[in-house]
Amino acid sequence: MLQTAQRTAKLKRKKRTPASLGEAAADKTAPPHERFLEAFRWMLLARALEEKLVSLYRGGQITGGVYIGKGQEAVSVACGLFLEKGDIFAPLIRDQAGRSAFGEPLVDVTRTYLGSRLGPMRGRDGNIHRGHPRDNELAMISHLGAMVSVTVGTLMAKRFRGEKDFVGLSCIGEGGMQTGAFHEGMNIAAVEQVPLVVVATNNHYAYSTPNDREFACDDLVERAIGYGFEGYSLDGTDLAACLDVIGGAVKRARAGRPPQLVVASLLRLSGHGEHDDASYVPEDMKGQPFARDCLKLAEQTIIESNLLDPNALAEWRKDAVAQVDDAVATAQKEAVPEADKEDWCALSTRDLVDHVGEDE
Amino acid sequence: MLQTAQRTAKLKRKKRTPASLGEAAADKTAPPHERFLEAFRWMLLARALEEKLVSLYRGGQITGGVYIGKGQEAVSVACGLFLEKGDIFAPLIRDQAGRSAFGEPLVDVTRTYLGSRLGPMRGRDGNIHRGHPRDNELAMISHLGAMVSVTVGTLMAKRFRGEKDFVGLSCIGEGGMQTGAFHEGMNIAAVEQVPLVVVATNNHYAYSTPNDREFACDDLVERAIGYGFEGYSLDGTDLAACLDVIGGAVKRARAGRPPQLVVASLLRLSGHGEHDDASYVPEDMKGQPFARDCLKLAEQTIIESNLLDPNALAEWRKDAVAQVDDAVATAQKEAVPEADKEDWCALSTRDLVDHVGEDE
Amino acid sequence: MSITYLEAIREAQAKLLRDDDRVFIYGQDVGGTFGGAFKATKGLAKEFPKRVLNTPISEDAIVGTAIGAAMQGMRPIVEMQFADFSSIALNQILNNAGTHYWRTGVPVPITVRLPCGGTKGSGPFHSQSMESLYAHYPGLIVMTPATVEDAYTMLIEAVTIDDPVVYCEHKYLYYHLKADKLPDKGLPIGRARIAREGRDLTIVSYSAMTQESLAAAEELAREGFEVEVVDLRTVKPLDTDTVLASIARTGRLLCVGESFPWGGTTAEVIARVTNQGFHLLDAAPQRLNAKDTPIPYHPNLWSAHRPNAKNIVAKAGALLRE
Amino acid sequence: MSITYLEAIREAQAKLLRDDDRVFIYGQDVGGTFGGAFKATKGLAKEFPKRVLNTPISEDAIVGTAIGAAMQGMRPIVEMQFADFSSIALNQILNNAGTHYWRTGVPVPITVRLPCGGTKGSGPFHSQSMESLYAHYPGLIVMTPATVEDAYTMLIEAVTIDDPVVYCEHKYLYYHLKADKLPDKGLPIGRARIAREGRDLTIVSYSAMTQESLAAAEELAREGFEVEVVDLRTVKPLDTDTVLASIARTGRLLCVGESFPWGGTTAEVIARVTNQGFHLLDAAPQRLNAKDTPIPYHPNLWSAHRPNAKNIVAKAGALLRE
Ligand SMILES: Cc1ncc(C[n+]2csc(CCOP(=O)(O)OP(=O)(O)O)c2C)c(N)n1
Ligand SMILES: Cc1ncc(C[n+]2csc(CCOP(=O)(O)OP(=O)(O)O)c2C)c(N)n1
Ligand SMILES: [Mg+2]
Ligand SMILES: [Mg+2]
Repeated sequence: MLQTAQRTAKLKRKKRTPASLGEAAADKTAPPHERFLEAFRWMLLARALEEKLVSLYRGGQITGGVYIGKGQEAVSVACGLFLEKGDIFAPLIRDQAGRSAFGEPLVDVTRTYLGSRLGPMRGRDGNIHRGHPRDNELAMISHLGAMVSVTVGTLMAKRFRGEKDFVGLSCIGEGGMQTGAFHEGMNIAAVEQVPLVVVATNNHYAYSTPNDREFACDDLVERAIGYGFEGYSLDGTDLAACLDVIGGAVKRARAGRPPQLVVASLLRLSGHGEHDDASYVPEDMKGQPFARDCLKLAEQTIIESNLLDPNALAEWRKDAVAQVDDAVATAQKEAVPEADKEDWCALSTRDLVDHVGEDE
Repeated sequence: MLQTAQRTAKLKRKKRTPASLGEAAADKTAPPHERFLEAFRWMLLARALEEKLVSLYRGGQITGGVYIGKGQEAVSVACGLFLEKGDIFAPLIRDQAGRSAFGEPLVDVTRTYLGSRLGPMRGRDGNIHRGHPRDNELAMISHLGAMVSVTVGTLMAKRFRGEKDFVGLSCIGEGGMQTGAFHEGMNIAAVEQVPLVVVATNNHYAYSTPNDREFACDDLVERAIGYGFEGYSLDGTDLAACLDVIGGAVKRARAGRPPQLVVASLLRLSGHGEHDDASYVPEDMKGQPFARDCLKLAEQTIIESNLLDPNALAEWRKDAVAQVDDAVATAQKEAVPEADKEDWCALSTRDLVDHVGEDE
Repeated sequence: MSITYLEAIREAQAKLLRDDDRVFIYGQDVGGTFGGAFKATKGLAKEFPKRVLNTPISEDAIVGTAIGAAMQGMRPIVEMQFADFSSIALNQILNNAGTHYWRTGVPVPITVRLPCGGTKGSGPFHSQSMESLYAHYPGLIVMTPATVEDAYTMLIEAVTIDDPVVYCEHKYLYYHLKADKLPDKGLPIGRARIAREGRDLTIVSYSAMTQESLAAAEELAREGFEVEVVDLRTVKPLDTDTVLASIARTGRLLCVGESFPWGGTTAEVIARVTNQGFHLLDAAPQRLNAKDTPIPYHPNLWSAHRPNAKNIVAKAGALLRE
Repeated sequence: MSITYLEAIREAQAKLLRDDDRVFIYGQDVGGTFGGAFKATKGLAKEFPKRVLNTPISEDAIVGTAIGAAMQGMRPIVEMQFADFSSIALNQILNNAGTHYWRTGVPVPITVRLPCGGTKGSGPFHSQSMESLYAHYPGLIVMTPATVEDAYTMLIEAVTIDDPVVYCEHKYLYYHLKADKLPDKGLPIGRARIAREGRDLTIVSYSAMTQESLAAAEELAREGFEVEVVDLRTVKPLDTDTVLASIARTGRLLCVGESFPWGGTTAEVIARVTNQGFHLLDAAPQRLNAKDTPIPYHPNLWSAHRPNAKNIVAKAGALLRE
């Protein structure tokens, strides 16, 4: 009867490690520096992947927009890393690191961007809209804010079924926090007391619009209390802090505390999309502490604290690039969708499809 | 050029006093007890009017629903009382007292409820949806939350024109605060820093739904800070407190402080509408302090503090009933709308009306 | 025994809740001792306190939550307090529920109940018929039952179907329509019904307008005309075949709907009929819709705004005499 | 000099801002040095920093604010970043702006600009044509300019008109369409345009489909057919007279639109034509719309989803040979 949910998170464990070398799956109880390294490795992979996508885009090989998470990998990876099989993840457009850590196969990404017919969206939807709802990676619609209540619903279903110890994590930008849908979703989450973590990233811009035309409170985390969420602020450039705060929020939600809101601060280190040169970002902002690159900072920590020897680091980098190249090569070999092979049918119940009847 | 706004608040001063005896208009700098008495008199009038509407409804003389503000008159009157000519008022369904204090003629009410063709809505819309937008009394649509941003827009227009010292006041229930439209409206008000006061009345129910299925924070006033509003809590049964807190909020908004949120607590002392017996309200709640009747409390204060001699009070009551009866009698004599006298035209630009052409 | 259209809707939900623990009802005031603004869920929360749930006034989130639950295998029924408020949830319905199966291959079996249509004194925001907005967009099934029996069986089917269903129930029919008993099974979803046979003219309608059309047909019968009335039952999918077969018999078409005149169901029916059955028509096809203004509050205006038996008779009469 | 459809929209707004200080532009990313996702307001904030304003991502409040300002005498222009996001503002547009004049006698002169229609790779949520949703409801004027000249003059008129206007600008035409110069005056609003004369077949279309239809007519001319192309310009009001006059000349109708097939503009045109011009038609009227699925991302699928010159030629050719 509950078939839809039965096939959960199959893909996940398979790809649970950032290396392609078959290491053991991430250990949730790993000591902090191992967790830090694991997270860093996913970040490396996400960065390598997105750099590749950007170069493919520049080379005219990608149709539609390319939106990347440069500078947001630390927050994002922490979103994916603490989720277990059976948990729900609702990523948005800057969550490559989190998607990968959650278990999204790299080929899902390259297939979608390169228009392979074998991608999860089969050419019907593109790029950042991909998802694997059966594996609990929700497929966002563009309308910001809309996925929060959808995440709430998935958690209610699990509770209806008597599942235990699950959480859902829904991502949002500071821009998306100003939508009515976000508000309704937050409030209904608190009313239903579902185990939800909402991670909001204030990257100081919604497209070209700076914070002062987006909202007028001092700190968006102050919204938590008004919803009955527990709220936490976070320096989104600091990987250790991200793991700590987001990991803590996931743990608390899982343990039955009220829904959790984490608001991370950082700067988007790219244009809104790759078509955008972000010339509206003032130079002096780029010198602010929140403008630092989380990946570089994490690498610095690794080197300074000697968490990894330089050779291994170089090896990880190479491996990331190799994985990406692999995934790109795979997708590039695959067939693209063809109109005459489509069934052009928006319903799963075929005999209820409407026929206009004018030799469509 | 700014024709639409030119004819503002004409009706207002005319009806600025709750007595029909031609007293001087309310003095904004009146000492507290005079203000208290004036407010009380509007409350009496509102109560008398709504009691009459209820009896007309029971007698089958009103089409559509009757929604009253019983128990909410103290909050509501304070909403209308501090607004000046040129200010904007966006009342909702329980704001008879505020509407009257703002300057809504009684016949607007009786004409609308009794379906007179001369009413402000001319039979096209009914009952609580009435308004006089040209006189700055906005005409609510049913969709809760929608009027907040509309109020913001009216204030922006005034600022564009260079007007000074105006405010807008928009009412909402605790139920309406959970709409996306409310959230977007609050946030945009703060971003635009318009002189807006939002008065939210938590009457513990949205129709039949109690607070615990509406929201999950401890106190809705905690939402103020997250929007960049200044927030105040209020015992909505206490007229002096209402005048103080709402009067203060209007003053601060007018003086250029950030937008103001006031959250009043009280119990709805009627059904949601007159069709509803509110049997879902538990008996013990009716014994709580927030369940007291603000009108009775105010009367008690008047008597105990000897603000008015008993004869005058009786006179006021009689006058209120007389005014109401008058307004009812007027409306009852008037013609009702007739389909063949309508132009059935939703556009003001007549030559752009679409004609289906099938002898409509 | 006699059962109303409204009771049929309640019975269908009671049965669904009993037979299938994936079903839950979500909406404003549906729960507690109250049972909904129209009492369509009266008593259900008592029997199923965990599966008949009151919500905040948050139409977008109500439908969003239902969508999420449906993706995970539940069968939510959402009650909108009035169809008119579904404008707030429209984005979730059209862009999330309506696209999800096509985009991801995962169906979203939600049922959104819309109390539709005009009643006396309800005015612009409590009277709307919104089937045409929803039917225009891909990915949704739009049901518009016109009888007590259909109200019952179609709601059960709506929840059973794997795809999102917008179920338009007519408030005017709630109390005005009665049946002796509830059937186990109705016509298949997607099939129109010949509500009355005739050979002079086909009236195509749905929801409350089927009842007005039947009353008009009755009246016209007294003048000697045999009018066939087709009840579409679902406006999407739209059963063009049954409509065409009727017109093949009658040669004349009047299409009656309660929503606004521009576009919508009546236009769609006529476009299909004239495309596929042009040669079947002996006269120009006609429509009757509400007027192109908001729906008026005052009964005098309202009764002129919406089609009714009287002006259907006038329009049909003219067409019959052409 | 050569000016694009997009530049015409910018020029119209520049002129409006200069000529009338009641005008302001409100929307996401329209201000600053940025000038909009499509650059339709590029440079305007520099000249009018207080009247070209960025907003939060709050479509409902953006339109609500515009409505309030319009009631008070301003002439706001709202830019939706994509038409698709207007689903969030739909309630304010339909139920507040669309009803206000009728309810209160106070008009609400807002203009909502919707960047509409498909472009390669834009997918289900950045490609929609929403004119049919807005035209279905009373109280709104819905413009769908198909030429650079109309884009310019109609936007100026939209802001001048006292009633709410939904102005659908087509993203595909932004750069693809060029004119030599901008006219001072266009055809009156509400009047359709004969975009190309012919006597064998009438194609009725609007927005980008006018351009596809013209290309198809060109192609068919090579086969010896004279196809008349009618550009509706506004889908509401819909100029039935001009359409009928054309069909009186040609006897054949094909109606082409880019939105979804159920209901909408093409159905409405056919319903009117068959009602009022039944006797003028020598063959069954035909339509061509997008397919009844969400709009696909992949170019291979997208180009099959939407009508284009090629399948217009095929459809028209069949109709001409009938
Ligand atoms: C409801 C809605 N309106 C407009 C858009 C167009 N849009 C896409 S991304 C974006 C900016 C988002 O800003 P933010 O939420 O801060 O996320 P960021 O891009 O900064 O990660 C906008 C306006 C949208 N996706 N949804
Ligand atoms: C968006 C929307 N959804 C549903 C309704 C139906 N409705 C009318 S009043 C009401 C309850 C309002 O509660 P609250 O805001 O607390 O105001 P109160 O009636 O208690 O004064 C509801 C649900 C509505 N008007 N608007
Ligand atoms: Mg941002
Ligand atoms: Mg309330």
